[in-house]
Amino acid sequence: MNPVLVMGPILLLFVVLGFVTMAILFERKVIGWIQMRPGPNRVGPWGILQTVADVLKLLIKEDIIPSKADKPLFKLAPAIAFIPAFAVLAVIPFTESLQFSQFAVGILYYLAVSSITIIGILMGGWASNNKYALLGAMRSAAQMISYEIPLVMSVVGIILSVGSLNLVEIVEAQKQVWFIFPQFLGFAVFFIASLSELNRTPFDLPEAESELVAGYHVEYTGFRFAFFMLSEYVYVFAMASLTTVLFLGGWNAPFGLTMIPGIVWFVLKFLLIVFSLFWIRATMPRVRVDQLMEFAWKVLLPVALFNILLTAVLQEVPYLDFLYRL
Amino acid sequence: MRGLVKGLGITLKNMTKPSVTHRYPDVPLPMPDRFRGIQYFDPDLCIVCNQCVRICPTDCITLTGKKHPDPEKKGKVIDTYDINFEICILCDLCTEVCPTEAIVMTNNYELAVYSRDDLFKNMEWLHQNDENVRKENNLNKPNLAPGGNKK
Amino acid sequence: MLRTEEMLLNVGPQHPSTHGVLRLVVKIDGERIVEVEPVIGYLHRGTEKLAEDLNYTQIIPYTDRMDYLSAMTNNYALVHAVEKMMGLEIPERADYLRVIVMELNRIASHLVWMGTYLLDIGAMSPFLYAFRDREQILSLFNELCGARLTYNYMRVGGVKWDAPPGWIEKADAFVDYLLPQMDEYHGLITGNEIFVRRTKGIGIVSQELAIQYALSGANLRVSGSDWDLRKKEPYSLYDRFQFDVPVGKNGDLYDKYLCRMQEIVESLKIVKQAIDQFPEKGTIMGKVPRVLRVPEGEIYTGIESPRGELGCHIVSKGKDKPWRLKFRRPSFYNLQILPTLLVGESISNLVAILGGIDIVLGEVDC
Amino acid sequence: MKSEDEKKEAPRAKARPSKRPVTKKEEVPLEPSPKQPVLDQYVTLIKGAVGEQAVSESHINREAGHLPTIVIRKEDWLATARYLKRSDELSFDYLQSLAGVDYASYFEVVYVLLSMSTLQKVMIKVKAEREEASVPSVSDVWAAANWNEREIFDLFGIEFTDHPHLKRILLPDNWVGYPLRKDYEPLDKEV
Repeated sequence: MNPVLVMGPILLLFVVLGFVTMAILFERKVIGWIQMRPGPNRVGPWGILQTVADVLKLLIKEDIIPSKADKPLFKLAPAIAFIPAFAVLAVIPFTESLQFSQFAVGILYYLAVSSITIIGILMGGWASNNKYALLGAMRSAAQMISYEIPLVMSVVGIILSVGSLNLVEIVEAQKQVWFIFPQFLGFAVFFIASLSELNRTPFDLPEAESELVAGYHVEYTGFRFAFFMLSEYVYVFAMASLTTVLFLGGWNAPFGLTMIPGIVWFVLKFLLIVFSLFWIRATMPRVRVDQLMEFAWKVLLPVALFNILLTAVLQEVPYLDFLYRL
Repeated sequence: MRGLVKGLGITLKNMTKPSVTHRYPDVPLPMPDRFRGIQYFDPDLCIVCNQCVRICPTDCITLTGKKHPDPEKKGKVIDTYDINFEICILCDLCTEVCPTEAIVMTNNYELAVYSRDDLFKNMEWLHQNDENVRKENNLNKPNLAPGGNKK
Repeated sequence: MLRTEEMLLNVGPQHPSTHGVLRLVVKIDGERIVEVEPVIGYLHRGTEKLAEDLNYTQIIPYTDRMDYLSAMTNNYALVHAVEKMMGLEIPERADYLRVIVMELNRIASHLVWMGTYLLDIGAMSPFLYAFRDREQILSLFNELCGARLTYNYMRVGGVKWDAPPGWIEKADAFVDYLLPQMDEYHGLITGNEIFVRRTKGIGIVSQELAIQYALSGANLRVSGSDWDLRKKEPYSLYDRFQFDVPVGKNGDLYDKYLCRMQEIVESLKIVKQAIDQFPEKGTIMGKVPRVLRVPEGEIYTGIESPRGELGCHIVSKGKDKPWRLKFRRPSFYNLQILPTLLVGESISNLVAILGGIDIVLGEVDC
Repeated sequence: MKSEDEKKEAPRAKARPSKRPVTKKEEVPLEPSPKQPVLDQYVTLIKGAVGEQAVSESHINREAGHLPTIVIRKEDWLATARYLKRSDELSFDYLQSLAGVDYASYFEVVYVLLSMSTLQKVMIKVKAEREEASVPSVSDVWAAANWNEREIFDLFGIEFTDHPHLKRILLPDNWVGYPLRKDYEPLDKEV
């Protein structure tokens, strides 16, 4: 086994963990600035070591497993919640050279593996033998499943115009124009559905602290709880990079500025998406549970289907087909 | 959708504004002169008239007076003066009724202590607590509040 | 039909959105609330029993701690009742100071309500903006009477401290600052579609129900009746100011939000007019006997606190200590309607409806 | 009552004879209050609707802005309450305040009623004897009275007959005694 195959994923793991610590800090800083306060600045210069301190704290914390909890399930749940979050990164092409697999059905793999997390959440909710956790798990499972469908539907527009599920080909196809413009409806639905997949405001029902039901990870303490948080932020990394690849043209430079390397463009677009996630979290109130479900089925899904129809129709129109038949 | 976008615009605009928070532990927070912090007590002004004990809503002041040491002066001199800071609510009624301004509020608000017995402030402690004593007290206040202070 | 037995859930007393120590024993069937039984009394300090051993000046610090978000109106309720019983005359300057201070306190209290209400609905930032503005009011009070929350500022017959030099100009500057600031709140919240969907048409209180449960303040005005004690039974100097009373049409949570935001603007108008008419000279204490002996008799006077009608019922036997002192606490009356509002609602509306009533538990338990 | 309070009281009174005798309110016959006719009208209406014996006494409370005050007999209070609420020319539909008072020899429950339509106010008092005091509950006439009656029961021990859910509201259920009574012995002496 040549070393690159082994070292690559480990290196990616460290990059992702590094990103997660910086993302948590960056989120608290951004929300702090929006709320006209400096954000964490106590631990380390400008608060850089804040997340490290948090993780260390969680490590030291006592690892309580409720007595009547279903022990094997309870221990397994965080792992099942985290593994797909990381496994999904295998298929994301960061630049032409920097990618792990030329998977023919990249998107399908991504969307399929990412829905395994729901099982982990249900296990966590059920195993902790706590009525709040159970209600929270039910809610978040229902939410993630009902938003999975608009998420998938919104991507079909791109697949139609590119004609392949391979993420690398999708990025290649966006040399001239990024898919955010022709597929704007798809982008809107995708972005909103990804917000809900990540359980972020305005769809952060499960761990709505002011709500009665306090999330599926209410019984988890110490490092198991950290695992759930970790999987949430790795998903932010995965979802943001997928949005960049699908809609913002991966490593393609805008307006032909190709002297700056692709990775820099990728990171810039990626950070733009991550910033907008935090920005929305600081501004939006929370949607009610029944409104959330209704929104998914009655608004997002029809819009996504309409977007597919639009793409299919516009492919035939003579002038516009260069946008839609790549 | 328009309302959501407008809201986002406002939060972005606020992001650029400087932070309005105090850096309290690093930068000391100055309090206005009238701030009601822990009291300062001056034993020689006190004429042991018990007004403060009577007005205190939570009865946390206990004092004992003794005969004036040299015989020809009459009246009493304060012997012990304790304020029980477990139940003192810093309501400033005692300084209001004190005729001779023996007890006056200061602007110190760091009152946390490590053990409960430190909360029983005796006369010495109250006398040493003399930084940033409040300047505008009863006697030099134009409109006098009701209560015991004579002109 | 699938047999689903009801689940008993405890909301509080340790719960982030019960605005204090309130416990709701909620019987739910799935997501729908079947029955709610509020349990209060966790913050009962027996103020009314203590008051029977204290003279009137000593009770004032206790009134600060009833509705700790607007202590000035509590002070005024007690002091107003005693003055009316003794037939005391208050110097003009003291009365103007009282009106300015009470209206500023109403603004601060509504800002806290708006901030925590948005926090219940899920938006984090308005809370910080509301507290940023409220901070300026608190520092104004800090300069005036030495405390940020428990002011102990009013005395029977007047006020304790005169406005320090420059204070009136600072208050004026604050009014000019906050009026345009309200547009930022309206931009951030009023148009927000998610907020509107969370509050419009929910927790509707009909006028007849509101009167039946003797609600007061914004809870009553939201369902159509314009009952505001500052207009209906003017006390202090309120008959000298032009301001109107915001009245809601359909009594839902969105109307309560709009009503309270409009009340902030109205209070700003009052403070503005009070500052313009503020007399330059004048004492701040009327002629008051050194030991206050309230003549024998009984009185009930109500004033308009941010939460509703705050009444003070004094029975005096001619001594300097009240024989019986009873506070008519608006939050206690407003909370009474919660069970009837919640039956049949979903759980996620529970937090919004409870927040909409704007209760302070220090006042409910007294 | 706190015993050391009396001790504090005594030295003060001895140490400082009060300079001015307390001014006795001069007993000149006060001119009839403007609200007197209103009070008489209420009394006649109630007597007509409920019965002669319902109103035991009525006067004008001058300090409280000439508030007409009527003392109603305990037995007829429920009928009077219903009448006050439902009659169209009185229509007292807003229970502004409800307070319990312990006059050492008897209890008194004070209702302040307000009519939203005519903006008239009236203060109704219902007396109840000291031992197992009981007053008919008006919670089905004014829903606002429900919790208030529970509070008065909790702090005074006045039973409100056929109140839907008469239980302590502020104090814990296993609390012994009724604190707001004048003869209430606190369980633990002041610390």
